[in-house]
Amino acid sequence: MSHSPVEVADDEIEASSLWRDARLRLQKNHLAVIGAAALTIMILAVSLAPWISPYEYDAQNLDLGATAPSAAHWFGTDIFGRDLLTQILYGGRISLAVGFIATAVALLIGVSWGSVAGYCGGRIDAAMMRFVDVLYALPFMIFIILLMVVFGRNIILLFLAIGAVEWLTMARIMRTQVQSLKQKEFVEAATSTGLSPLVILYRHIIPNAVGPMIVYTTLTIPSVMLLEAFLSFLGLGIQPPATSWGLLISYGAETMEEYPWLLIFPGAALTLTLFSLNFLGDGLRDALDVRGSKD
Amino acid sequence: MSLLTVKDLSVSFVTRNGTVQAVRSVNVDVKENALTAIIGESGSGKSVLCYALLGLIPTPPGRIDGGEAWFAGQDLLTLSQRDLRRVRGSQIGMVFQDPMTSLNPFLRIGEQLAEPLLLHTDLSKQQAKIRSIELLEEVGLPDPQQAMQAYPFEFSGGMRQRVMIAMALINEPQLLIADEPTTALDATIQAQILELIKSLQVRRGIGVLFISHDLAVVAEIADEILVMEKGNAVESGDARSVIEHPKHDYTKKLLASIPSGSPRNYEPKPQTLLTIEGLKTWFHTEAKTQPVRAVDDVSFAIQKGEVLGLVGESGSGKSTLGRSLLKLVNITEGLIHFDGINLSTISTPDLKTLRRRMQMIFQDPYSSLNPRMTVFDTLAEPLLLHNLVNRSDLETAVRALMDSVGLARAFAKKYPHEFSGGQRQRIAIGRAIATKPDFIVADEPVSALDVTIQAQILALLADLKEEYGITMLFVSHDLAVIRQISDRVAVMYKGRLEEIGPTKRVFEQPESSYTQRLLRAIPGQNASFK
Amino acid sequence: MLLALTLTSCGSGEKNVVSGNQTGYLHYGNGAEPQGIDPHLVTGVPESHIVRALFEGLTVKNPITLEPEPGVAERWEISPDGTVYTFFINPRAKWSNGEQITASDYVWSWERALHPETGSLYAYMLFPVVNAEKFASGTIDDFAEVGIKSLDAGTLRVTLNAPTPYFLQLMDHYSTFAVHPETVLKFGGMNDRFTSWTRVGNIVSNGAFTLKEWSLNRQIKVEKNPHYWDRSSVTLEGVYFYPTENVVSEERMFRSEQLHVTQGVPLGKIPSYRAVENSPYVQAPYLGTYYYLINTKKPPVDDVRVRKALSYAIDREKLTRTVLRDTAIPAYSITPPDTLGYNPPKLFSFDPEQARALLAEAGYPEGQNWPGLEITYNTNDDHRKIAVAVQQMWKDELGIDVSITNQEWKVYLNTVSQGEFQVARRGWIGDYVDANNFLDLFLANGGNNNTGYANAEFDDIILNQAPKAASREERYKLFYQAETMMMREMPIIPFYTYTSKRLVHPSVTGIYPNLMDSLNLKYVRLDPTQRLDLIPE
Amino acid sequence: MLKFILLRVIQAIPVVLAVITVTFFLVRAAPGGPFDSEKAVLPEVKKALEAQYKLDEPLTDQYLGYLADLADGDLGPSFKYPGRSVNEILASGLPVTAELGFYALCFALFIGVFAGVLAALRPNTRQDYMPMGMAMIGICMPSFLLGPILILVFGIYLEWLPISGWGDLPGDKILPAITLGSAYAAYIARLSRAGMLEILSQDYIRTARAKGASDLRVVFKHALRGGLIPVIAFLGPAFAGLLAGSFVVETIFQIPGLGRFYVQAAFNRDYTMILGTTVFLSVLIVIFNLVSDVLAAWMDPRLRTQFSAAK
Repeated sequence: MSHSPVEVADDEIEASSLWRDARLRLQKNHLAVIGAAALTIMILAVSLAPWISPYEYDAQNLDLGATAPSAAHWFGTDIFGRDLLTQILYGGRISLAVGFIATAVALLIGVSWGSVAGYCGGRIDAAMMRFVDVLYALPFMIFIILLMVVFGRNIILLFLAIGAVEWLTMARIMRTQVQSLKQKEFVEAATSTGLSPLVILYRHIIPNAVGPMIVYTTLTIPSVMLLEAFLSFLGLGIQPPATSWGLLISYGAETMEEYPWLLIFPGAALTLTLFSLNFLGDGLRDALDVRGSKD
Repeated sequence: MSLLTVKDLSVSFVTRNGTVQAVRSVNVDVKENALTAIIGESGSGKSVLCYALLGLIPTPPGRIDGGEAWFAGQDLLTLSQRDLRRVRGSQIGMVFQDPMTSLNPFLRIGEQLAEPLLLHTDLSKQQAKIRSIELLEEVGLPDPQQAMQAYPFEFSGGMRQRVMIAMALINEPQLLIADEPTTALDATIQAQILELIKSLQVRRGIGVLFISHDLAVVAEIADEILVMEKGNAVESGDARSVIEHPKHDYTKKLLASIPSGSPRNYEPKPQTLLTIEGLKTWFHTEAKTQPVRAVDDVSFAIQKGEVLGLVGESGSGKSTLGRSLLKLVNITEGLIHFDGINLSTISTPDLKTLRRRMQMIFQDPYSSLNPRMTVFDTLAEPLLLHNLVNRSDLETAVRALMDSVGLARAFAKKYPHEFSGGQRQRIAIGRAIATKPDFIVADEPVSALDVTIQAQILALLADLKEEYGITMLFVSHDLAVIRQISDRVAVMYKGRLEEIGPTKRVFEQPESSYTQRLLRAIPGQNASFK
Repeated sequence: MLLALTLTSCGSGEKNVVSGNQTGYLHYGNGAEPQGIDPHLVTGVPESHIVRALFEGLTVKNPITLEPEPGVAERWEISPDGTVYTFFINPRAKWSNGEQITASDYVWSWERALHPETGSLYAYMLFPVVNAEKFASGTIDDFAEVGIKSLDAGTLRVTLNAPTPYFLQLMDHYSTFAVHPETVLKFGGMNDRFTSWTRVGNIVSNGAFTLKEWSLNRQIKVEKNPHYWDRSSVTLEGVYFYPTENVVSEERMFRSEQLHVTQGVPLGKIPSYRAVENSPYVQAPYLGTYYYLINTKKPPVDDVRVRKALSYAIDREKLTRTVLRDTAIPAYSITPPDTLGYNPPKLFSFDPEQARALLAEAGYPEGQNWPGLEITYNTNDDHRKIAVAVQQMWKDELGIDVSITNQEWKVYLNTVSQGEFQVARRGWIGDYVDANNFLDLFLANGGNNNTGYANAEFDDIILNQAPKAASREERYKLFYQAETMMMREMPIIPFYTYTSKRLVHPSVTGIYPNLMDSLNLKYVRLDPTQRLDLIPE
Repeated sequence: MLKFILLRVIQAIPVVLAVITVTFFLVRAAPGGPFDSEKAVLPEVKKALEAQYKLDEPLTDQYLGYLADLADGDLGPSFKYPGRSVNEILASGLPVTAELGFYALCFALFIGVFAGVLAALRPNTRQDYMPMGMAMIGICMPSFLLGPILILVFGIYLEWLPISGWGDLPGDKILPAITLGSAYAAYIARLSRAGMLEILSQDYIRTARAKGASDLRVVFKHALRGGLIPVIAFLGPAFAGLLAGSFVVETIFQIPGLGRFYVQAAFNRDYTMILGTTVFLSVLIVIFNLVSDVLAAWMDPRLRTQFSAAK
């Protein structure tokens, strides 16, 4: 039965999906494409490190010491005579892994926490956000040291520790998002359909808060990479000779007058990642922003 | 004498989805001492046209492709930004649609009002203040002295629109451009503002370019009418002749869409579906000690199978009442019985079951649909939730639903943003009827829609109601719509029930003085529609 | 070219060094904010610099030879059996309030230093004194039983348990300094830690300088003490001490002439400073050894062959030349060379062949079946560099994989004292110049042993035979014998002997490089005509 | 208004109490005690020391004792610095750090708002990309890197500014303030850009233009006040973050601030000092969040009158 004339023959229009549209829009955004390409190249390079560099990342040549970039060592060598390019490639594995995984952990906790607090409101919200306040004020270093002692040193712990810090801000942002989305009529519509709050949260609210979270996430990843350097320096993170961009930068900063290349190249790697992520993040946000596509 | 002559104006927007031609070679002539109205639905390019004249379109994405606009001996389109600024606010004043957002919330009224004076004349602050107060008096604002010190939020929409008009006229412009100045206002206020604009135009002998989507509104005040559709000017001429003898099909369609028809005769329905007794819904805000009494001691009953029209102005509590019935807001006091079930004491699982039988349609189809769910998912959700169909039959069920609300099946995998407002409201209606409910609260379901679409949706609702035997509470501020669809009408004012009765009776012999006032404010009553 | 760029410094502006040279004030990079300046409570190097500027001991070390010279005591007598010391206090030695220093001040001060409630970490410095240890551990309560007596106002007699050749040196250690009893008591009890007697305006001291200003974490200012007995030798008007924790920041302060003297030098900067003509870089041997502790209870290092293999496989020459940039002297035993004439045994050298053989003998030929090993060090960039280099050397020479772990300081201390390590970095700086101070680390129940090394014969030599040795030669022979015995078991892997490294402005003279890095500011002089010129040769 | 502030203060009390409790037990659970040192400490000495600081009492007694002292405003004696109270150390370090934080925030505000407004005026043009690119670098440039670079350029090569100290030489506060503030400048730039873009798309901006106001007037008179509300709301957490994060800058520039004491206290297990600083910082965080909320509300006349009506 049909009340109004159906203007289009059934099933002839190709289903247009949100994600496909988003991808198309993303492809039109040159900066985002460049960012994605740079990230891909970087991830490929660090994954294929052993095939790219003829050197072992920890092979020392103490008598060679720190040398400026040359044909043999494109990025130069550090004070142990180790090839810097190789170190950056291997360090990138850790930095990128920490950056992405720890941020994902933070995202998971922060989004769940913030959305529950924002959705429930009232006393539950107050209690949950006070908990966040307490964590904000705790002495971070003591907390890290304790974690390290209780759980021993491993990379998983590193992710947890960083995630445990970064999720706080994520939770706050998410909460604000949810509070405003909660007012939207489609959420009310979902309630009147009889959906349970949990389903409303994950089906109706969280997907709509993706945009701002993406932008904050792209900013979080580089700062997580630097936080890793700090933790490694304290003894929680990775242990030498394994390295990361953050550690290379902090070592390079100490000798930036004598051996500037030890700072410039790792710094460039991190900066490149930051910009790529940011372009990609902005592009993604715009691509996923369905409001922007009409009106 | 022509005050403003626009020739062959074309404007387009370059967006990431391609170039959109918003205005295509339009000619407009605004005469001195006359009110020229531009009529069109959303997307007709009527607002773009006006903004383009004053250089208020952001470029990019906007682009003026060609044309001329002669005003006071100069072509506005070729003026520099600097010269154009001298015209804006002094020779041409503007009033915008939404007085709630068009005044700067951070500045006092006086500051904003005097700004055009300070920008364009040599008046001192003191002189500007005196002039501002005069203007506020002229537009009928009570206590202008105090108003100068107030912030916009302290005023109602109608008052703000008066301030906007005062601001637009403060430099005594020859031309006033009013962009849908009454659309966001309540009916009674709308009538006052229309009257004000018309009287000011006549008194000052200025030209007014009045933009509206509502033929009924302009019918009484316009001297000239231009009808626009999709960027084209389809018909123009003397107001009377356009309304009485429309030539273009589109104009005819617009006229036909104005809700009309006499109220149907009331046939009492014997069975009561829902009763409320002494319902109070109060909101406590953090800052205020006194709660907001949105719904205050309301009692009535809804009979099975009828459409009860709930009418009232903004802030009357009509939407809150609708939401209270569905338990979307917590009620403060009172009893609600739905089909014998006491909703005040119902348990959560029972409520979930009951929700299948009570649904809601919302005002704004842009915000009532989850932008990240396809039509299919949106419609499937209630079906699955209440186990109305098996997974295997889901597709068939959703298609049937789409058929019944007039949506092409091919749209199933599309997202809301790909649809027009009317189509979206069809989706929302589909969602509401998916569970075959006994009772639907329709909260202003057509007020965000263009008139032609409005008529379609009203027809659809009426059909569905007949077909499924749905009982409906139809909430609206629009008396014409209410009159067309309702069996009975309830009138709310400031949280209280003013009057309830069969539609015909209420419209023809209103008992409460408020209802009488409301009825008088229906626009276009004196205009002669065919 | 790079060097020229990095080191060029020109122009004037407001520079501490320039103004200090005019007014006679030394600007001294002191490494850290001192915990305090109460001689009986503090422990660190930065504290010692300030305490030693404000106070003076019975004896003073000669800044060049380190032999004891008269301080508060103008002379002393030692009984023939070496157990009774009689100090005669200089009648000109005054407290900074003008009062005469008396022998009873010393008796009171030592009671304070030894009292368990004071909690002096260096109380053991006085343990050679009869009954001092018993009093400190609370076994006896009556201080009269302790071997220190005031014979009269100017004479102090100290009785020792046994001959202690280095006892006079201890009199120059701040834990044995006298404090002014009336002042201490005026602001609190004898053993109170929470008192304000050391504050500006309250403190009464007896050194070359007096405390004038103490801004936490900013600076400490001392000025010439008008009551100091040897005031005519003091040429400085005063000294500013800066808490320069960060050695990189400190170097930059020196370069912009905000400091006369630094506490350290970043390793990376040393080559460029060395290249400068009239170099401000001063390096001197230092009485300290850098080594790795081995936990001899944990496999695989419970096997002496493995320990030896690890030790033999390290090319100390290369390590000090490259990573440490020639700022250290390779070490093959615990005691630093030429410790007042004592030279430790050298039982081995870099010998990868033998190292591999030993490892094979222990069951890990070419590193096969190697169960793994962990090096633990406390978080510090220089420790990291050494560990990284050592890790690679062991990998290259022995084919074994070791992991390295850095720990935050207190965690590291905990790990080591609990014996939860295999190999841990450790350094030992002598408190006084004597081999005993290094060898008694390895007593079976020594608090600082941590290696599990226990040898009754070794203990007997250190505790019983050596103190009673008739002559210095015989004593050193016994030490040599014990040290050889210990190093054959290799409970530690020695790396190098420390050097003290600092930057000293050319206008400063009188900071003598010595084994103890002992600073006596009364000898320091400023010559305003000398300029810092950092253009390399 | 008062009622609102009072409510917030009351809400903060359990937060601060929880911070104290967790910190108290956290620091005591951390390995290593305040009197551990590389040289073995005689057991008698250690015992005497622990007795002096009441560390030999049961943990709960210590905790209750601490709370009791805290109620009197006494944060206890420092473990690391014998003879100094935590109150005294805080009193010496806090003004310096607060001043540093204040200058850093001023710098951040000035640069950040300027860059953000500039970018928002011409979105997606070079005028947008340049300041925003700088802002991104600013966000990820760690202060341990920026500080030395500034020192080398402005202190050592150009010799324009002193490189260390605090209030000893003219201009010695400039470089530390910039180093500390730059990351926040970057955040503020992003915030004010977003805020301004939001406001500039509002209807009342169109009204202002229709009145004939110039672009500059539109920005400064009409848009800035609303556009900066998110920035104001960010100031509270930012200032708290500045206080807590000033350690690196204080070390690089030899500044006698609280950050250095705090980190040293953590390394030294100076229990009372860690606790004291944490308590203090958490109170400050609460206060600054409150102040910036009140300020942000004050900028919105709607909220302002609501508050005054509720007085």
